[in-house]
Formats: sequence, C-alpha cells, structure tokens
Amino acid sequence: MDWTLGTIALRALGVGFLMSFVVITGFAYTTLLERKLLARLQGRVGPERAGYIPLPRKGKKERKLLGGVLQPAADAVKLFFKEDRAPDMVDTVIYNIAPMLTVIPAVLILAVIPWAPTLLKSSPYPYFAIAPGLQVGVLFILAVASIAVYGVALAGWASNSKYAILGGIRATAQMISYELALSLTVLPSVMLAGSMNLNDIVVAQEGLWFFLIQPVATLIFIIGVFAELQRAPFDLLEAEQELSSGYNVEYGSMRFGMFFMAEYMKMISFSAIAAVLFFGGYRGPFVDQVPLLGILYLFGKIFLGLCLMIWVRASMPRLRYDQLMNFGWKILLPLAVLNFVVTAIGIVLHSEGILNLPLPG
Amino acid sequence: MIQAIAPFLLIFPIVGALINGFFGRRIQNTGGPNKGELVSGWIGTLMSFAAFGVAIALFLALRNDYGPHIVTLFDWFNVGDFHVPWEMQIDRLSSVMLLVVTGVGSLIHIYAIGYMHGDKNFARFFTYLNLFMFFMLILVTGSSYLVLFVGWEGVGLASFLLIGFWFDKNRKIDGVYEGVLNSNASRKAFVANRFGDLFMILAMSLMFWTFGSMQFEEVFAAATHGFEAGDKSLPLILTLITLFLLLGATGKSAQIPFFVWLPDAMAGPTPVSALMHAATMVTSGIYLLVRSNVLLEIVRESGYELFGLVTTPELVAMTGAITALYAGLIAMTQFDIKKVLAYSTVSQLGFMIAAVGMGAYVAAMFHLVTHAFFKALLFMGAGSVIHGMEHGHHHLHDHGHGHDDHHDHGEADGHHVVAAAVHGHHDESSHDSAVVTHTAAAHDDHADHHVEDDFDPQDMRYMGNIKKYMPWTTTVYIIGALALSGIVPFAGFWSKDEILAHASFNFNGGDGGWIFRVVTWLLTAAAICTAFYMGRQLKMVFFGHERHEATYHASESNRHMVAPLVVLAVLSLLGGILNFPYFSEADATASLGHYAEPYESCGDGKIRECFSGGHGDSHGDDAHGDADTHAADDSHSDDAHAEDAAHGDDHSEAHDYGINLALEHWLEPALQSFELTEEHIVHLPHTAQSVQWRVAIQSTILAVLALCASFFFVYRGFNSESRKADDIDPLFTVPILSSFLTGMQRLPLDTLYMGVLRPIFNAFSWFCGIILDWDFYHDFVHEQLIRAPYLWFSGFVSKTLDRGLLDGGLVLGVGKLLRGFSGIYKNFQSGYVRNYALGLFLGVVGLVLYFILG
Amino acid sequence: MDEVTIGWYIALAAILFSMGALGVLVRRNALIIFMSIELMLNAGNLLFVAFARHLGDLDGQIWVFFTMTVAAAEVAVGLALAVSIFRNRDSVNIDDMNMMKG
Amino acid sequence: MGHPIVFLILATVAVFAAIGMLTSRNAVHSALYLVLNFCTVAVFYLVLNAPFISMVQITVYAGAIVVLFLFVIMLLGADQLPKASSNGGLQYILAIFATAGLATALILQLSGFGDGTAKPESALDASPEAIGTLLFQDYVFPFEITSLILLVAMMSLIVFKAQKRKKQDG
Repeated sequence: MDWTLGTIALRALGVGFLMSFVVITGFAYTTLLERKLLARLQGRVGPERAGYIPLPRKGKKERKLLGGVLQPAADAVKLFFKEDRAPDMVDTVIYNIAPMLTVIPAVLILAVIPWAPTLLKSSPYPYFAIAPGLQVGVLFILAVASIAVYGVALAGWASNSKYAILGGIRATAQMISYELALSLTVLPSVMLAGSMNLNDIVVAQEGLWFFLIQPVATLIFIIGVFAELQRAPFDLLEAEQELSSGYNVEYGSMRFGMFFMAEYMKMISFSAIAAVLFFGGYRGPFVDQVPLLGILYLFGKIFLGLCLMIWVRASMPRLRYDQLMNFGWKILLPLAVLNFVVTAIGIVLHSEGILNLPLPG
Repeated sequence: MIQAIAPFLLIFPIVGALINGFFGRRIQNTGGPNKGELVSGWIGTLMSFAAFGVAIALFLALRNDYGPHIVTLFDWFNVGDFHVPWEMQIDRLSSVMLLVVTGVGSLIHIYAIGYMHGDKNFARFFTYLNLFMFFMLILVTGSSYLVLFVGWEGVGLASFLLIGFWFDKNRKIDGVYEGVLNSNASRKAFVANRFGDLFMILAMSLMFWTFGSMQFEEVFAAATHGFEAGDKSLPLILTLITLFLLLGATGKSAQIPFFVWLPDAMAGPTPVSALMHAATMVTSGIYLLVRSNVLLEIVRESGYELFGLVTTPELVAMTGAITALYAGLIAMTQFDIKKVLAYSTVSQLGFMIAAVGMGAYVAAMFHLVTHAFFKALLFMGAGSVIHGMEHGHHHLHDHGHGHDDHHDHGEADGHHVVAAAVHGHHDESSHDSAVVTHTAAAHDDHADHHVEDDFDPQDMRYMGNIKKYMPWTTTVYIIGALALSGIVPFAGFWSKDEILAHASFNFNGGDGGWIFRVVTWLLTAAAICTAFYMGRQLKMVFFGHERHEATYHASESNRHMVAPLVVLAVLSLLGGILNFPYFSEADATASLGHYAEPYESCGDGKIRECFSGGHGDSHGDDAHGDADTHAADDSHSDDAHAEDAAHGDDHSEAHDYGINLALEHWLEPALQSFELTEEHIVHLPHTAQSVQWRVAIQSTILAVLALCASFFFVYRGFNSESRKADDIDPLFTVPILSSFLTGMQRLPLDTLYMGVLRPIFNAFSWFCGIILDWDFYHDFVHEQLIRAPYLWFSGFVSKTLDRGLLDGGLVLGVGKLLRGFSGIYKNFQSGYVRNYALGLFLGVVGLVLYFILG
Repeated sequence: MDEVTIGWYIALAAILFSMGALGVLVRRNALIIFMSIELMLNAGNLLFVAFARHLGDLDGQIWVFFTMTVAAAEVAVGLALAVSIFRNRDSVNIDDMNMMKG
Repeated sequence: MGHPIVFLILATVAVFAAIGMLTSRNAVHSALYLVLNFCTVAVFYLVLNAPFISMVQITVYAGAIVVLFLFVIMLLGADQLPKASSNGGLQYILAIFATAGLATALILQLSGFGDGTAKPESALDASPEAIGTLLFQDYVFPFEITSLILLVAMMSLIVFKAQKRKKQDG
C-alpha cells in the first residue's frame, strides 16, 4: 500500500467510520449496561422484556436469557418517532445546533485514541488510531473537552426557559472549574512519558501502569471526568428536583436523545482516555505478538471504567452547588497542583540520579 | 567565619525593615487597633538583637585576628575599567562601632516598644528604626568612602524620617500645627546634613582624583607611600581632603558650623533622640575621622599649615573644643529637658572631635562608647520622665481639675514672671525664628497667661520632685548624670579624663603648640559646664517640690522602658573598665614594652603586615594594593610570626594585660597610622595611659564644685516652700531671679551675688542666648542671610511674577481667548468611548498610510 | 495562484484585523467590543504563525503564546469590569458609560 | 503553506465568521461566530505546521475565553441591547471608511512581501519539545513576565470581588 496523502485520508475515513460505528453502537448498549447494572445494584431486575430468549424450564416460569437485549433499539425507535416540536420564542438555529454540538466533541475525542499497536505491517504509523499522525494528542483531548461545554450551555440558553438557562450556567461554571484540575492531572503522564503523543504514553507504561506511580492524579482525573461528564455526583445541571432536569427540559424526541447519546459516548471516550493515560491503554499480555488483542484489552478497560461510573452513580448522592465549587477550587485544584509539582521534582531528582524511582525512561 | 556571617549584619535589619514595612500595619492591627504592636515591635527588636549577636560573633572572631577582613558582597559598579565592589571591612575599629550601634540600638528598640505604645504608626516607627540600623551598619562596615557615603546618606534619610515621625500631630502651638513644626525640624536636619555631605563629596572626589580609589586600604596605602616617597603636592591635597572630611563630620556630628539641626531634632520621638542624636548617628563623624587617622597623621607629620596658620589636625581640635564649650554654655540656659541633653551631646561630640584632633583616637573612641551608654541612658530617662508627665497630664484632664486653679494663682500672684512658663513653648515651636534659648528676662514683655493649654511635658519648670513618683528613672538618671559630669567611679570620668589628660600632655610636655594650650583650657571649661548643667537639670527635674499638678500624677514607666535603662545604667557605671588606665607610669611603659614586642619582631615597622601575616587566609595578598612591596620585607619574621600564631601564642599575648587599656590594645592594630615609616611609628601618644593624677584630681574637683554650685543656685529657685500654700504660681520660679530673691532674704552673701554675679550672669546668658545663638552667629546666617532673601525672592516670584504677570496677564488672557475656541472643540468631547476610539483609529490609519504611501 | 504565499496570509490577517477594528468602532455592546479586540489579536497571531512558517523560525509561535496569555488576562479583567458596570448601571452599552463627558 | 483551495475555503469561512460576528444583533450569536472564526484560525495553524499552537488556540480561546463571554452574557442577560439613540451616522461612515482604507492599504502594500520564498516545511520543528525548549531557554524571562501578568490579573479580580463583597456587607 502506498501512503500518499489521499490514501491516508481514505484510511482515516475508513478507520474513523469503523470505530465511530463501534462506539455509537456501543453507546446504545452502554445505556442498557447502565440500566441493568443500576438495577442490580439497587436490587431490581432492570429491563428484561425486550428481546429476550425464552428458556423454558420444567415446572417453573421460563427463564429469560439476554433479557433486554433489544431495549436500546426500542428506546431509539420511541425517541425517533416522538413528535419533534420546539417551544415558542426559542432561538431556532442554536436550539437545533446545540444537541449536535454536544455529540460532536464526544466523537472527536475518539480520533486520537490508540486502539492497538500497528495492525498493518506497511503502515507508517506505529499504532492503530483514526488520526495517528497527531503528535499533540493530549492537547487535542483537552481542546475538545474544553469545547464540549458549548452544547449544554447553548441548549440551556436557546431554550428560553429559566430552568434551562440555570442549567446551562451551572454547566459552564462547573466545566470551567473542573477542567483545570483535569488538565493538571493529565500532565504528570505527559511528563513521565516525555511525549504528548498518546501512543508514546501507552508505550511508556510497558513496565508499570501510571496509576501506580500517580495514584493521586488518577483519582483526581477520575473525579474530574465525572464532573466533565456531568454525571452523578456532579449532575447538578440536570438536577430534577431543582431544575426539573435542567438544560434539556425544553427538548423532545431525538434532540433530547442526542444529549444522552453524547453523555454515553463521552463516558466511553473518557474511559478510553483514562485507560490510555493511567491504565496502560491497549497494553496487556501478548499484545506485541498479536496486535489485535490490544483492541480487546482497551475495550475491556473501557468496560471496567463504565462499570465504575455506573457504580458511583448508584452509590453517591448529588453534591450541593457550593460544595461542588468548593471541592473543585479548594481541594481538587490545589491537590492537582501539588501533585504536579511533586511529580516534576521527582522526575528531576530521578534524572539527576539522586533518587531511584521506578520511572520509565 | 567572618566572611560567612558578616553579611548577616546587613541582612537582619533590612529584613526587619521590610517585614515591618510591608506587613507591619497588618501585624500591628491584628485583632484590633494596636493589638499586635508587641509582635511588630519585637520583630524589629529581635532583628536588631540578631545583628548584635553577629557583632558579638565578629568581635570574638577578631580577638586573635588583627587585620581588616574584606567581605565582598557584590559588584556595585562596573563601568569600563572602573570597578566598585560592595565590600564590608571588618576590623577592630568597625567591630567597636558595631557593638555600640547594635548593642545600644537593641536596647533602644526595647525601650521604643514601651515608649511608642499605642501610637497608630507603631510599625512604621520600627521600620524606620531597622532601616536606620541597616544604613548605620553600612556606614560602619563599608570598606570604602563610597560605601560609607551610602550609609552616611542613609542614616541622614532615616534621621529625616524619624525626626518628622509625628508630622501629623495636630496640636496647635502658637497657631501652627505641631506636626508642621516637626516636619520643619526634620527638613532642617536634612538640609543641614546635606551641607556637610557636600564636603564629603568634595573630599571623596579629591581622593579619587588623587589616588584613583576610594577604598580605605588603597587610599591609605597610596597616601603613606606618597608621603614616604616625599611627594611635594601631597600635603596640600591631604590637607584639603582632611579639611573636607572635617567639614563633612561637622555636619553629621553636629559641630560648629552645622550643629543647628541637632537641638531641633528633638522633635522626634525620644528613642530617636537617644539612638541617633546621642548614641550612634552623630558619632559617625567621629568614626569617619578616626577611620581617616592615617591621612590626619600624615598631615600632622608634614606640618602643612592652612593659610600658614593651623594644620588640619589642629583645626579639628579647635573645632571640637570650641563646640564643646559653646554648646556647654548654651545647655546651661535651656529649660527643655531634651534640649539640655541635645546641647550636651553637641558638647560631648566636641570633646571627641577635639580628641581626634589631638591624635588621641583611642580616647575619642573610648569617649564615644561611654557617651553612647550614658547619653542614651539620659535621653531615655528623659523620655521616661516626659512620658510620666504626659501621663500625669492626661490623668489631670480626665479628672477635669487643676487648670483653673493654676490660672487663678497666676493672676492672684501678680508675678509677671509667670510668662516664663509660657515661653517654654516658644522654645519648642520657634525653630523658625530659631530663638532656641530664651531667658525669662527676654520675654517679660510677652506675658500672657494661657497656662492651661500650654502645658509642656518637656519643660523642666513644670517638673520637680519626680524622684517621689518615678524612683527607677530617678536612680538611673542620676547615674547617667554623674557619668556625664565626670564624677569618679563612673564611665564618663575615665573617658573624659583621658581626653583631658591628652590635652594636658600636649600642653605641658608634648609637642603641641599654642593651639593645644587653648584647647586644653576650652575643654576644661566645657567639663565644668557639663557638670553644672547636669546638676541644674537633676535639681529641676527630680528634686525640690512639685510645681505642676501633672507631676502628682506622674507614674513610673512600663517594663519595656525601664529594663533598658537599668542595663544602660550598669554600663554607665562600669564602662570605665573598658580602658582602665594604669596607675603608674612604669606599669604603662612595661605594658607597652611588652606589647611592642610583636612590632619589633617585624623588623622594620611594617606592623600591619606583621599582624596580617598571622592570618593569611582571609587577608590575601590581593587585598593590599602594594602587596608586592610588602612581600619583599623580611620574610623570616613573617614566618616566625605565623608559627607563633599557629601555636596560639598570639592569643595569650594579646590578653596578658588584664583590663588595663583594653580598648587601646584592642584598637591599636586597626589604627593604621602605625603603618607610617619607622621613625614615625608611634603617633598615638602613649604617655597618658597611666593616670595623670594632676589632671584627674583637678577635673574631679572642678566637676564636683560645679555640681554643688548648680545645686546651690538652682535650689533657691526651685525649692519654693510656698508651693505648699498654693498661693504662688509654681512656674514663677525662674532660676536666676528666684535664687537671687531667696538668697537676698537669707544670706548676706547673696547681696554680692545679686550685685555682681547676677548681672554678669544675666548679661552672659543673654549674650549666649540672644547674641550668640540668634543674632550673632549661626542662626543669624541661616535666618537672615539665607532664609530672608529666599523668602523675598520666592515672594517676588510667586506674587509679582507668577500671580501678577503670568496669571493675570498671560494665563487669564489666553484663557479668555481660548474659551471662545473651546466652545467649538467641546463638541468633540462627546463622552462616547467609540468616538474617542475612532479618533485614535483615524490617527493610526493616518500614520499607517503615511508610512506606507509616503 | 498555484501556491499560497505569505502575502495571502497578510491579506487575510489585514481583513480580519480591520473587521475587528470596525467592530470596536461601531458596536455599542461592550462585550462585543471585547470580542472584536480578540479578533484583532487573532489576526495578529495568525500573522505570527504564518511568518514563523515562512521564515522557518519558531519564535513567532512563541509570541503567539504570550499574546494568548495577555488576551486571557485582559478578558478576565475586562469581563469582571463589565459585570460590575452592569451591576451599577444595568447596562453594557458603552454609550451609557459617558461619565467622562466634558 | 497549504493548498490554495484549502486556504480559500478556510479564509472564506473565517471572513464570513468575522462578518457574522460584526453584524449579529445577538451577542450570543456573535460569540458563536467568534468561536467559528477561532476554530478556522486553529485549522490555519494546523496547516501552517503549528499543531501545538492550534490546540492551545482552541483550548484557550474557544474553550476558555469565549466560554467566559457566553457565561457573562447569559449571566447578565445582555444578549440584546435595547434600542438606543445612536449618536449619528458620521461615526459609522468614518469608521467604515477608515477600516476599509486600512485594510486596502495593508493588503496592497504588504501582500507582496517575500514572494514565494517560504522555507520548506521541514525547516520548522514545531514539536512540543522544540517549543518548550525555546520557551524555557530563550524566552524564559518573557514567560515569567506573562505569569506575572496572569497573577496580577488574578489578584485584581480577587480584589474586585472582595470590594464588592465588602460593599454588600456594609
């Protein structure tokens, strides 16, 4: 295969389509996962009627295998066929754009995630991703994460509703606040790997996953991700009791669905990022021999990440708004700065040979 | 070690100043107004004490170590080939100064904590104190005249800041706010000091022009070298340099042409008076001259006479002696408790300058040290008294009585002399008219009776019998006064006597000419004055009867104020042992002979080199400009001495002499006049190292007599028994008149006094107060020759030129003209930001187009 | 027209800059004026980067950093001012801010 | 320096976004147009071999600055100004002429600068390492100064806030 500009673009399109398809399909089943797992954690059964395989049992009720496997499809159908109408006096253009603006960043992040070591021998890139040439992958993630706020904020504003705009303002403040801590905790991984390329970071974790070296950063990153995704316990902008579900209160039909689509896709992509930055990415046994295993490993880690998120949602109460802000600015941010400084000092001491730390390189 | 710790001398005070400067206000007011003042004060004090600790460490380090240590802090200027490093020179001379500055300074810090209690600018005060400390330490440790000059200017600044510290006092005196008077006083000090500094700069320029350096070491080496080589122009140049240095010193040390600022400087808080205007800053002139002893000695040796009349050392001695007597006479006529001390300081500084002029550098330093002790003690004691009086006065006000009584008494009694009480304030306030000394007689015509508002806690006439209310202060004050008067066991006796002994030696057996004869008599007279005015002050303040209601309510000052006083009292008592003389000539000679051994072992009189050889590490060859010539000296003796030092013999030698002449032995290596050629080695007159019995006895007797006389005369005036009957205004008792009157009634002897002595005394004091001080000499020059023409000129400029011609003719006319145009222009000022932005932008576009197209 | 030269970027930057300037001059909403200023800064930045590329020299990109920092600081302070002015005068119209009118 | 077609497309978008920002009645729309402009410029940066700056551009401008704008607009409800008496068309006319004049002059005079002498793309190593090295070696002083600027801005905001709070309390 000849790697000209055209073929690279073609390949990016192909890989992008493939991975997006996987993730978009995956998002649907993430909703199912959430509903089932949440139900289990709360001692319920969860959706089980749609698309089960009945296993008759002697003398008892039949057993439902794969109960609810078609539930996402049912949801989708329901959302698509609901009447799509907007309230009066909304800012039509923005009202329509806002849901898309929430989905786009969620998909964009996928571009830089390394799924596996290079799959094709002839590929000029050392790993398999949609856009493997971008050397500033970490920055890309931060950039995309930082524009993710537009969707929510604009949705809130354009709906011309008090609840919605309060939700939008809350979202803006919250995301700006937690983005700082999030960015600061990404940096230790960059420093340890000595590169902003995500694949380099994965490779640097060959011996030791970074969450072992950077437990604090990992913790803060995960908390930051919760805030960034506006999931429990940071889901103030859609707090039903206060804002009657906040920024999306005026939306219906699939526009409403797109907000959830974005949320679940961001859950996936941020799980992937967390895996890449702290949990060795696609690394696992035999991955060098069989590169395809990398994709499996990464999906496995993403799955665990999703489970963690759902588990937290099941167990944590929502924060109050002032608690949220205090926590972000007065605890997380100083802690992240401190961790950053300590890491930098540690790296310098290590490279000067004063301390012998188990660091890569 | 010296290299390592010396910088901390400067670091501690400046850190203290910065902390208090930036955060002081906050610290001070933590938890309420002035709640945190103790913290702020102790920060400053501890920094000062830390510097004191460093000074002690340096002192200990110098015990076995003679030569100067040069500590380079950083490069100051680097202009082409011209390098001025910022260096500290630590040697035995500067170590003595360091101990005095930091030690006395620290005590005064503590005192200030108590004295400034409740002041709303408490932290600022400590900032300034530490700043002063910083600059004073720069001055003392600088290794060149240039660095010294930085400190010199810096202490001037600190002094300015502190004299005017209460620039915002809004009590009115004669219609003028006291704060204005304070700031006027501070400006006066600043300007007077600048005159001295002008001569400092001249001296430095001349020095740089001649020797190409301002480093002490290099200048002295070059001067000595030139002198040995027989340079013909050198004596003239050095004479000029030393003359300028003298004039510089007169500015800072308040000697005769420029001393006018010091009495006015009493406007500052009392700790300032004690710290700067008695103990440390004013001594910097002495230090400068002692430091420059090599130059002075060369001039003396060369015998070059200015205008064919006097050599500069003789001029120095004359200046000091005349100032000593002159200021002593003025001090006798003062009624302000602090001004007596201020003039006394001037007088004592005159003693030191005179000692420097006679070549008695050690005696000068000795007197400097002891004077620092007891004058700080006296000032702070006076501050304590003032504090007590103010306290009493407030107390009085709170209880709302007393003043009316006073008024009535004044009226009923019908004594016009009551006015004396009032005119204490003219003393205070009239720095403008500069009538610093008044006698009661001069002011009878101004009699008015605002006794109530004119209470002045500093006026000695309001005091009396303080001993009953402030026992501690009284005790220490008496010790200080006796020390200052030169009564036998106290510190002042030993140091003053040493100066007098030197004078007498020069007079009787030495090679001094007629000038030293005059100097001797002047100093003796000044010593009598000293005893007299101190006795008078003691009497007026502490004994006799209470003369004002406030006195009854005076109370002892707080611990922070009393503790340093006690320490200083002990020092004043025992300070004499610093340089205890031998009692017989033989002992002294033996000691000298013994001590001279290391000199002789050096062979050809290069004594400094010889000392330096013992500690070659910190005093490298490069420190000496002429190291190569010295290195060629007898290397054998150098080695031998180095070995001695290695075995610690040096140490034991240096301490064989006990306490006798400790300071002299301590300082000798640092006084670089030893570095002259062999035949000129011993310029420090060693003859006075044993007690000059004749001088000692004579001066003691005179001092005691003067004390008794003062007690006798003043007693009459300020011991009015009738005070108890409440029928006479206590302030009526003007000393001369009342002593005369009471004397008349009781003793026939007083007839004589009345007829002969009193007119003479009155005339004389009038002469001192009015003619000398006002019309005739310094203030005449300042007020009439400088101030009046200046006022006239500024009046001309402001009234005639500015208001008349410029304002009236030009400005208003133009204004009227422009008003027409402005009506049009007004439309541009729409107040809309966009319009202005547009104007700006159009300008930018125009410029761009001009550059692109044009 | 077959190759993009630095001149193209200069032209683009000039246009963007002029639009920013125009925005500053004609808009009355203080916030939009701020945005216009940002636009002008961006035009400058673009030119910096273009020249960095043109000259093969990284320094131009460094200066973009500094511009961004200053822009961020300016926006933070400026918006705070706008908010407080709004609180006092209930408007962000700069024509209402004419206290300096002579 | 990029393909002409790419350039033209991006430039069109950028100018369109700038015009949109200028002419929008609604401040929120203006802000969104500004974001669009910033993103286009970021793509220009990518084309110009400055990926790092490009990402920083998006993070700082789109992610922080304009979000702040939006936040303030929403908070104040200042998206649309009430109709106010404009102070004259002269301002508009002069401004338009001046800016047009400036743009024309700049384009005409400067766009001929350094024709076709661009260095090859490989001449510019714009990796994060290179930028970091340059920033912390040659430009460390300006860098520290910018940190100071940010600090001052931060402090001014805090002071601002504190005063306001005091006023409210008092």
